[in-house]
Amino acid sequence: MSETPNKITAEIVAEHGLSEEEYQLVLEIMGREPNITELGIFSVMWSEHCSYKSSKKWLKTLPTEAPWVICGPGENAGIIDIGDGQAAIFKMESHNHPSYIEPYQGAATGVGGIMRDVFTMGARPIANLNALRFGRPDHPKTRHLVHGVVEGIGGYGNCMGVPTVGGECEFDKSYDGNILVNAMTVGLASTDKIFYSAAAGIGYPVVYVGSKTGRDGIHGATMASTEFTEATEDKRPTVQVGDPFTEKLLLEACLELMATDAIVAIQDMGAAGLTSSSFEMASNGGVGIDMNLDAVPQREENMTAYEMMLSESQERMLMVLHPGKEDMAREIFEKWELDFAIIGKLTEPDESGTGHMVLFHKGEKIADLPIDPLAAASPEYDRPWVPTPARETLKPSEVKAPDNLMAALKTMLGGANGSSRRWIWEQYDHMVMADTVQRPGGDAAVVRVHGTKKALAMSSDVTPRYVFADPVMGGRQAVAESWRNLTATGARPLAITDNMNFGNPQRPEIMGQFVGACEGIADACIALDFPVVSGNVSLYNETNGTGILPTPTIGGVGLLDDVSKTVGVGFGGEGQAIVIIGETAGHLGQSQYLMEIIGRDGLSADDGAPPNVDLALERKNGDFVRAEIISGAASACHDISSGGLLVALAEMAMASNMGATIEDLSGASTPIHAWAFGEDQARYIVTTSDPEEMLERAEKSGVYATLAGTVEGQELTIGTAHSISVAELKDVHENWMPDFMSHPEAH
Amino acid sequence: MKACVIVFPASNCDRDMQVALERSISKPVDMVWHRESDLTGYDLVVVPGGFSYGDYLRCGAMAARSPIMAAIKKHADRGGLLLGVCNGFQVLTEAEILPGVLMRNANLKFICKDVELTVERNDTAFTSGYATGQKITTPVADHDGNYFTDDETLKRIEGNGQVAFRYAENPNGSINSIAGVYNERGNVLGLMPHPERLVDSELGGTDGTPMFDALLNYSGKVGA
Amino acid sequence: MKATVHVTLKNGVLDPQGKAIEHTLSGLEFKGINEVRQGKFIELDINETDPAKAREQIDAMCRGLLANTVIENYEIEIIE
Amino acid sequence: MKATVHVTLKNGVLDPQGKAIEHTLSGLEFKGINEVRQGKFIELDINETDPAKAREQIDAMCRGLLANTVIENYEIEIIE
Ligand SMILES: Nc1ncnc2c1ncn2[C@@H]1O[C@H](COP(=O)(O)OP(=O)(O)O)[C@@H](O)[C@H]1O
Ligand SMILES: [Mg+2]
Repeated sequence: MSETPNKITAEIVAEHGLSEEEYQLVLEIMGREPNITELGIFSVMWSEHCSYKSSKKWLKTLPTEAPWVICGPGENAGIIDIGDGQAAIFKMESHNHPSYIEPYQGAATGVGGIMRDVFTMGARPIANLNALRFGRPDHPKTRHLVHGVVEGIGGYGNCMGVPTVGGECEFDKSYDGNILVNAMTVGLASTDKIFYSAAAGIGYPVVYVGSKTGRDGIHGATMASTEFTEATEDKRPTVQVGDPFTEKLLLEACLELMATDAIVAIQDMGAAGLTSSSFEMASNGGVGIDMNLDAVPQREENMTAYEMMLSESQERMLMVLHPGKEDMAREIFEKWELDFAIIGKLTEPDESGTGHMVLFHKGEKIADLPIDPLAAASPEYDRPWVPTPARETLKPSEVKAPDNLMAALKTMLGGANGSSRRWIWEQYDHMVMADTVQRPGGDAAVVRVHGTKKALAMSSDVTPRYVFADPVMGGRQAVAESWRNLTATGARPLAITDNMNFGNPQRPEIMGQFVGACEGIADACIALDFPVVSGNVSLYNETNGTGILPTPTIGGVGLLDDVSKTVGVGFGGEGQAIVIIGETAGHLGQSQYLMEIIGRDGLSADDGAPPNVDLALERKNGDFVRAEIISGAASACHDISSGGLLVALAEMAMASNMGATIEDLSGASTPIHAWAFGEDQARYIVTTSDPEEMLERAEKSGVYATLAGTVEGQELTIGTAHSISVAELKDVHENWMPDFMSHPEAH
Repeated sequence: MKACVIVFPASNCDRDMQVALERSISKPVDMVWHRESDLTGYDLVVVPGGFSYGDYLRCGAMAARSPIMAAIKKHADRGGLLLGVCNGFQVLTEAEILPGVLMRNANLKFICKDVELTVERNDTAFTSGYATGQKITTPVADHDGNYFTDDETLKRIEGNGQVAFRYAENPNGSINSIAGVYNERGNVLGLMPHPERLVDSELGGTDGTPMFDALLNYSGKVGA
Repeated sequence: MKATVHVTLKNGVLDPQGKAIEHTLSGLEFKGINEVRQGKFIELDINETDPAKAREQIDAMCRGLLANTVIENYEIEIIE
Repeated sequence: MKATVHVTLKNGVLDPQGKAIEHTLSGLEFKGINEVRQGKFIELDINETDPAKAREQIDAMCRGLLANTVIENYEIEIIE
């Protein structure tokens, strides 16, 4: 083998993030010392990002099956059957670190990457969501990061013409040095036109399409690689710049080609670009690939094999075509003004049964790697972990009541975490494609399945402070809240994608959070028939030894058979009755009230345990509510989550510009602030014009339901003593974010 | 009435427009690729919204230099109906078929929300379904919707009655709150808001429908 | 042959980006800023080696695409 | 005192705008174009009259707002 300019030293191995044991394994697999290109390939294939080495063991415990699941985790995205020969394909992915370094491009390329994951499988993306977590509002970088991230997400999604219909955004000091940007895409495909990554057909052409390859994002390995390039100019940034215009063309070109029968396999080039896409296709198909790097479309001069294999240039795809279809395919890509190059062919496995990745560059064979051993031997760790110590439940009597109930409500609705996110979603085109039936602002977005009366509901949820206090319960709660948000629109929840954002897994207490969250998620998925079909893990989210709050973001998708049945969160109409489904005990541990009004940070044990999640109760109450919506009995619905009953009521009032008179149902064991702000789970508020009948049906179903009041006037009134105008609430609710963001910001 | 929608690389409201037109016309509306050069036979040509050429350089600038533009100009010159929405409006101004330019929104942000428009006149092919002075709701969704002209042009278009719609509350800094303009002859309309997004009560309103109904039932002289 | 083109807004044309920069800079405690205008700066590398011809070509590109002469001025500089 | 700032993408950073312009120019029958890169050009008018101090101030503005130093380079020119 030629082109091994440097001896592989211990430094170079370390720079590539491989441990000594891992390097020993490399030597065993290769039967010789690897050259630098080969080492680079091992390093990215075995990176945490590509190999899931710390998380694999636990991800395997998540339930992934249901009769409607067509494809669970393992492919680019998960697939569920939504009837009539149609499938929903979706996934969530993080771009945390790049977004911190360069918020606009980091977030933009995150959105671009997740959309490629979805359209690689044959789906047209029909909706995007984004779950964002920033540091405390007064941290000097926060504003700049919010600005850049939101603009980047909008910049990419808007140009693609895919509506961004929902998400979350929270501020907490644990994210000061490590923000979270999780992007989710939901796509629509025909069940008989789904594309997978397994390569097949010895001799079949391997084709590269999309943008040219540059030296973008050649990560930590950059330093090592600079030794091999002539380029000694300014140190190359590792930030990739997204080109949504090219991605839009790539989307259209791919879908056009997918409508023919030319494609055998297809895989987008995401993290670790050409390396991971080619290895994945080959290893899933049990074949080898001979690849000619000279044929790779290149944006820069004198690129080395190492650089080409590790580049993370965006907007590229790799495909295996049926022989003879090359010209037809080329024509399509040229029509869309994209690069198209045949860069290799599939080869037979060797005698031992493994395919080989053989790379040629400038007429020489410069790398030869056995594919299966590399993939099979990819490390899997059983990292030590300790369970998070259990916390005592905080009694309502241990939490101070506010001086003024409505003033407390106003503070919560007008605070960093309780205020409206309109400032964000108005920068996203959330209506393009003209199928957005429920826009951002409610519980879940509802997007019609084009040309049908069906619709998909989607939402992203997690309450990190709960997960921190009790990872198992917090994991359950995230799934339950997602399920509730879908239910509240009338949709039948079908499946989730998860994005596990955690700190350093080498610390046992962080690993314990991860293990606990997986357990909780699994419990909830089983109890709610709500399997995991795709997901992503992002570890090492920490700065200076402090991890972020554990944040397993759950992206849920549900189905409405008849979109005309959906309801929103705005009160159904003047004079209608307000019914609370589920029991209010007044749980204040880890509540928003405790954080915002009492000023606790949730980090110490005496902030209490998070609310208990009774999954059987969730299911019973949710099924009841959904039936009431679908039958037309419920005219509006909102689940009760952060902030409790009073916040939920206020949100319904603000969404409809209608007031309400609510009976004070607090009591000795549930004082009014616990009743108003407690975060007991499995609860919803609905409005109806026939409360007696609804209560009767509830009783028959064994569902706890209470007639709580009436929609009327312009004020939100509780009992006789507490009242505030809806306009006043709306004013603080709508203004926090625009005010906050209007201050000038520097990088 | 025969209608078509032009498709540029990265047009993205093309399908929405087609759906809205077909809803009113009840017959198929063609999609025409920007490399085509002939639009004879069409009564109505629509340049849809989107991000043609990524909105790079200036919004609509590169699309305005596409092969199809000569045919579009010809169509307008012979009196054919021409509608440009959002990016389509930007393309038509860049091509100098309509006066003025669309600059960055004054707050430099993409703005997506429902806005209220006032219909300035209802004696055109586009607006006969509305009343003059009527307020209608239509979403805007753009980054560069800030309409601008020099004083002289402004005087001229105001004097000629070329202003088609005005924002009730100016969202983006447009001069005189202008949301849409006609050419002098009145057969070409460009506007930033998206009437095609509100033609279905399931999506929150139908204030766009009268425009498409009026267009597609238009019996005045079209073309030559 | 390398060349650059500066595209600037004509006098009297509102410049929202410049205005916004000015506003933000002032907010960031940069005092004494009278005006900020933002323009575009385009670097071209073309095959033509004759400076006069190159200028001619680039002028055509400016009129044809790079500048919107309704609101923008442009200035060409041939570098080498 | 007047000054200009040129903000350009660092070497090797993808320039989608430049690429699209190049592509369109080629489509408009301008042949022989090797590369187009697009940058920003900012004209400032500030009160400071001492050139050295002005440069210092503008440098701070560049780092703080005008340029994104992760992917962009900037160059300051003091005019008068
Ligand atoms: N980053 C965002 N992008 C788009 N929509 C968002 C974003 N953050 C919040 N939203 C929207 O704001 C509304 C309220 O969000 P949230 O309080 O998280 O809802 P819930 O408590 O019901 O889960 C939802 O409709 C959500 O989709
Ligand atoms: Mg909710």
